[in-house]
Amino acid sequence: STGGSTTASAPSSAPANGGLEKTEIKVATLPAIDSAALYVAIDQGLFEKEGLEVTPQIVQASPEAIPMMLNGEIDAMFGNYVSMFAAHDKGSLKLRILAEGSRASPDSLSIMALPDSPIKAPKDLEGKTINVNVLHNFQELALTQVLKANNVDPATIKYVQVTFQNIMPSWKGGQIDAAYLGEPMVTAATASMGARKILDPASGPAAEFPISGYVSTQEWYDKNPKVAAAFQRAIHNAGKLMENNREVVAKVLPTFTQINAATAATVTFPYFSSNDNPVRLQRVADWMLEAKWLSKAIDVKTLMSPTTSG
Amino acid sequence: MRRGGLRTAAFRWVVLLVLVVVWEAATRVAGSTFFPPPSTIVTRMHAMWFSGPPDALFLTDTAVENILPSLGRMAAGFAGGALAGVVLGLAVGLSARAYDYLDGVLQFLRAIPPPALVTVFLVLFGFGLRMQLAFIMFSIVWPVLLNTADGARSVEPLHLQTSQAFRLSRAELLLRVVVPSTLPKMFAGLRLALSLSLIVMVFSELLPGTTNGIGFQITDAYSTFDLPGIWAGIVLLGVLGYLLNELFLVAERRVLGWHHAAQQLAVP
Amino acid sequence: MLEIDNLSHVYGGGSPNAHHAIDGLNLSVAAGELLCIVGPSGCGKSTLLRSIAGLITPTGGEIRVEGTVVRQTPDNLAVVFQDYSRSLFPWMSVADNVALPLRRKNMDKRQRREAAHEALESVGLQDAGRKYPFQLSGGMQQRVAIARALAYRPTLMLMDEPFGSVDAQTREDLEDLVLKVRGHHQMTIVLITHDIDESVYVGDRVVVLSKAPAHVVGDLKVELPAPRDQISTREHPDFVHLRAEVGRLVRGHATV
Amino acid sequence: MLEIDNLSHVYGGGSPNAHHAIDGLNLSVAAGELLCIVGPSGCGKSTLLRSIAGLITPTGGEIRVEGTVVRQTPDNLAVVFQDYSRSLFPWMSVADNVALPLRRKNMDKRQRREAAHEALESVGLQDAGRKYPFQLSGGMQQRVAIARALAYRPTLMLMDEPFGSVDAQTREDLEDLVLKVRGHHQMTIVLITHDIDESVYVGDRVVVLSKAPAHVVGDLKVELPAPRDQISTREHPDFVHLRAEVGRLVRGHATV
Amino acid sequence: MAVQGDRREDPHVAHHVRVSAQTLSRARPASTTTRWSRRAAGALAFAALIELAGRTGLIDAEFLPPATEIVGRAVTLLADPAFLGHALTSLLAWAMGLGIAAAIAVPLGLLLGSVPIIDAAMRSVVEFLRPIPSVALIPLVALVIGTGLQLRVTLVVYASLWPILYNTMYGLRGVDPLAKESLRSYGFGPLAVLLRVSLPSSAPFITTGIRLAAGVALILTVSTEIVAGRGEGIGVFIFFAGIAVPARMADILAGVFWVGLFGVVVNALLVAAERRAFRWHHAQLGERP
Ligand SMILES: Nc1ncnc2c1ncn2[C@@H]1O[C@H](COP(=O)(O)OP(=O)(O)OP(=O)(O)O)[C@@H](O)[C@H]1O
Ligand SMILES: Nc1ncnc2c1ncn2[C@@H]1O[C@H](COP(=O)(O)OP(=O)(O)OP(=O)(O)O)[C@@H](O)[C@H]1O
Ligand SMILES: [Mg+2]
Ligand SMILES: [Mg+2]
Repeated sequence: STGGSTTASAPSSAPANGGLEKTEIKVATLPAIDSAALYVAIDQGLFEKEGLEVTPQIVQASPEAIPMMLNGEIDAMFGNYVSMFAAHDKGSLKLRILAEGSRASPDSLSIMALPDSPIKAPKDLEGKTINVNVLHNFQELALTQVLKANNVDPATIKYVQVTFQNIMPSWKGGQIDAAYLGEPMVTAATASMGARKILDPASGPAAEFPISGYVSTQEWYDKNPKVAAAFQRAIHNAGKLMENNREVVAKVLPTFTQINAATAATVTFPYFSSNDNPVRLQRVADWMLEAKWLSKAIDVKTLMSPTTSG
Repeated sequence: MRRGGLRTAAFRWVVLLVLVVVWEAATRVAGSTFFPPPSTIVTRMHAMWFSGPPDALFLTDTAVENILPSLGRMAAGFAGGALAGVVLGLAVGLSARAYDYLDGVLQFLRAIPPPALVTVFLVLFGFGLRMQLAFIMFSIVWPVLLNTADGARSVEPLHLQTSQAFRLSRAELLLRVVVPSTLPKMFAGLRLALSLSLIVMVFSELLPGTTNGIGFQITDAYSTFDLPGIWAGIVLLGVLGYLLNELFLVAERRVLGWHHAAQQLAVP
Repeated sequence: MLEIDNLSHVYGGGSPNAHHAIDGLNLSVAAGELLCIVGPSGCGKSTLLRSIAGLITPTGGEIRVEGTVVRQTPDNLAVVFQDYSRSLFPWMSVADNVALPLRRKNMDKRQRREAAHEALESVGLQDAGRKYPFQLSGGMQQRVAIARALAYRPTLMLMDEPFGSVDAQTREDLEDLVLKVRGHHQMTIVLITHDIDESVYVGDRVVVLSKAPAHVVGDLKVELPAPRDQISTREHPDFVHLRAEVGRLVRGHATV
Repeated sequence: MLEIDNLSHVYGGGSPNAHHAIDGLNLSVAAGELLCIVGPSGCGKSTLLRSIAGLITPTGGEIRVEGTVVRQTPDNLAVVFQDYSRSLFPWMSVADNVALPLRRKNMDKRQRREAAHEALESVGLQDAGRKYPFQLSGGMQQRVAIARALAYRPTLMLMDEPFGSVDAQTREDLEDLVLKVRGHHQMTIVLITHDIDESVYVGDRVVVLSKAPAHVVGDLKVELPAPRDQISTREHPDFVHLRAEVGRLVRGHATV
Repeated sequence: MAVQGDRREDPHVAHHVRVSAQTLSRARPASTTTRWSRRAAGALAFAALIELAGRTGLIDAEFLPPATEIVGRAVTLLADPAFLGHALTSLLAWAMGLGIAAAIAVPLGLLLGSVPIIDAAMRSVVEFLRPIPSVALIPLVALVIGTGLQLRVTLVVYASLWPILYNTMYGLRGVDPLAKESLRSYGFGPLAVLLRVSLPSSAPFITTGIRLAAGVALILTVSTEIVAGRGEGIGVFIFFAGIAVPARMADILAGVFWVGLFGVVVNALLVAAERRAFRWHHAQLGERP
């Protein structure tokens, strides 16, 4: 739990700058609800308490942040596990998971159909076209498991990659049969279009499916173990804070996403992790291996640090 | 002449070979995962696309399912865009009236970044091929259009006067005088458009609803950070671009033979 | 056939370096006549020719061809431009260059080709049909331009220093060719030349222009016996007299 | 000054429509001499001139200027091209066109401008300096090209039908100008012309070329009294005789 | 036969022929007011088309709002300092990219177009590089030189290099050989011929390349911002408008409107500059200077 022997060990609430390798770090985040913990931690002074000054850098998709991390422009990033594991598997990146971020909560993801659509039940999805943000990513991974559990043949589903802003026109235009939506679109589609939920892709086997986390390179971690620990604590503490307190989340959302205060008050949040759990993360890696997205198994535990918050 | 041509071709290949060797050495020394050595890339390309059965010309299924549709899209988009560019360019270049009416709108459209219009394209054309073709055409039409218009505007005045004096019909004037003298510039535009169509083809395969293509493979590799995969795509595009360009130059030499011959008068 | 009334032309009108090229020029040419125009360099001869061909709109006065005012190029007109090499189309073979205007006539492809070949033959270029203009010498290019006009068989032919770049012998042959063609096909010809002997030899009439702005300073009827002949005509006392007369008129308006 | 040894040139060598333009041509020109070349259209005169200027590499033989073999353009050489209008730069004013080559000389800007003005004046274009080439008549453009060459004061001047587009009076004046300049500045001049009278009038020697492939078929020394004079020289019995002689030689090789 | 004969007599056909020849020789240019009113008419027609498409429901107005709404939004954006900040950042990247591209491409084009040995050596390399899409380069460029302004500028340079390069090379090829020979005959070396003849004579064509590149640079600036922009830029503005739920199409298109308008203005300025610099070219072609 503590690093050096001569410097004072860092207890759960270390004094500012106590033995940290560096105090200013930059973290790439996405303009999506999932990254809220980082903003809450900043907003609530949790990083400050650890002696850290964290500057978020919003990127448009997580693969973009990888080169930034590799060339030292940023220290860590918020990225989805599927992409990160794939990059790790390809050897482009020696991954280190600093802290778990978000997990799917019930109704935060949803397969939806328009009111007049013939799709009424999961079984009707067979042979249909469904959008995903990026092909071969966590959306497909989770849905495949859930479909299997619902006796639907996942192989019959046709996935098409549709960027965020084009989901609505494609859906209304009949280019996709059912929409794979995340928040805040689930709420919006239900309210404004009367869309029906067909299936929750994060239920059953994929319940609480881990989506994204805060990661760095192994090299960075080796150089900055104390910063890493302090960072993890702040994120976990933010997670705890957010568990029963919607307001702290709703307050920060408009600052880094395009979600206004009114929407922020009504959307379904994902779970924000307040501790790290290698077991649930291992599920992601295993399913990826099953889908042949990985060339070899990944032992997720070796990429994670023990939880020091508590 | 001919021997000189052969020698330059050989020289070009030698230069290329040297550069590849340097690249191989440099990447091996650097050892960055972001810059795999060319041998790795070629191995990957071979495994991915060119290790198929002989009766499929050694193309793998992946190649057939991705490279061919891409090339088809590119060819169709190029043909459409080039045609539109030539026709519009001639119209704008020849008729002051057409120029006045269209100039503003065309310049406006030319400046628009296509990625910002994806939604509009989607609504207009729907998913898939139609949208992709529209996207490619919209992007490549401009160099052809501008260069053609420029060429049509700068036809040697005495050629026009000669045609007018002999009362050539409008069609003859266009076909036999204006177009030939515009050709050199038109070809500059077409050559730009050709390589551009390859690029935009990749862009178009990022569009909603794409399920195959070289560009699709590159993005797929990108999203999983498969560097050799990205590089394989890049190199494939480079090779395709090179081949297309050579093809184009052959066509150009046929069509613009008179031009080149007349230009060779001057000792270089 | 051709009437020019009080023609004047100003280049770059309104601008400080406007140039008054033609001023109050009157002229009329009868059908079938061969009119030669001589005048100092830069006086406005080519400008006059361009106006007749409807290629520029003169700033004043009126030109009528066969009774109708020239606004656009009149029908059945052919021009041999002074800048012959630029008036040939570099992307076409010589034969195609000659055959091109014939598309306006009711001729099929074979007829066009034959007419082009014949015209090229008449200017001594029977072997050059497949070459491109840039492969020809200056004088050969000029003859291609002449062949193109001849093949067209216009009713009005305008020639701007058409024999300037050919050798003496060829020049004489071409002069005779023009005379012959004129006789056969009832052409009206306006020919600009700097060669005073030539103007008298081929012309039915020689008009001398003043230096810029051009107007007519002399209009001489040439009444030499037909058919003209390079040796005997040039020895004719009237020829010698006329040539001296034209020479005097031109010299009175020289430029250097 | 200039020696040409067994020169030959083939265009498009190897290809089926190769053209043998010059064949075994020998010629030598003394320093300060004014050599006129006449020959049928398309025989290879311009090709010869281009070879002397080092603009094309002849396929056979050798050319020496002041003893050194011509591989590139020799120093202190000026050319007046047959296709004068294309040899002027359309983006420059007339004065700039004339002044441009002077950059090769040790002259400052003012000197260049003065030299250009003087040269333009000598060809009767003192008022045209600020115009652009396209604003000039054909003959004026030709005179600009001559002025450009004159202003340069070359030791060897090559002129390809330099007076083809100017009127008779101006032509005579320009002939005299060339004679005068040659006397003043010790130029060697090679002048191609189709005008036989002219060749005899200005030349110290007249060389007649055969039709293609060109070689020398006549080489006549002109021994007329200096200074030449447009009236008296042309009346001189030797002139009349020489001119007839050249005429006969040329006619023996005509094209039509 | 009869048909052909009729055709020749048909006054209507003849009239058309005349008109076209007249237009080509530009004997009667329209007045400036006429020309501007035509431009305005063209633009209005285009706007009306969009307006109608939205109003009549031909296209879902949610995804293509009527022109009036777009322009209205565009105007209000002008008062938004955040938007102006975005615009300024993009402008900077555009200007830098285009400037650098021109500074590289013109000399390179002159070199490739006039020295055959260099052309031979570089040709294959150039042709291999040319078709590589900038999107594919983003991660690599980002890794080597970092993100931020330098990433955008690099990609803009990379993409807008080619139109200038190609047009320079093709422009050089079109130079009248006799013009070059003229200068050479006065003993000028290859460099002087290049600078004094080839460059000015192909300049109009090179500037067309620059005009093309100006458009490409603009597109690349904004596109790169949309795909991989951080911080500021019109593309970032557009990206964020796109990920809102529902997408703020009016914002996106208002951004597009300003980009397009900027393109029109830049083009008009470049054309005006061309006309000034190459008066000889246009005057010679019979256009009014
Ligand atoms: N680039 C070329 N390619 C092929 N043939 C050529 C080329 N240039 C000239 N010729 C041929 O070479 C011959 C000589 O041409 P050149 O221009 O030297 O003639 P010339 O004596 O100057 O004639 P002119 O008095 O008509 O100007 C001509 O028959 C011409 O067709
Ligand atoms: N486009 C133009 N713009 C301005 N001035 C011009 C233009 N074209 C011709 N000029 C001027 O008009 C005058 C007459 O030119 P034109 O070409 O008619 O002369 P020309 O009699 O044919 O002379 P030449 O015998 O030398 O060919 C000249 O002084 C010339 O400078
Ligand atoms: Mg003239
Ligand atoms: Mg010649």
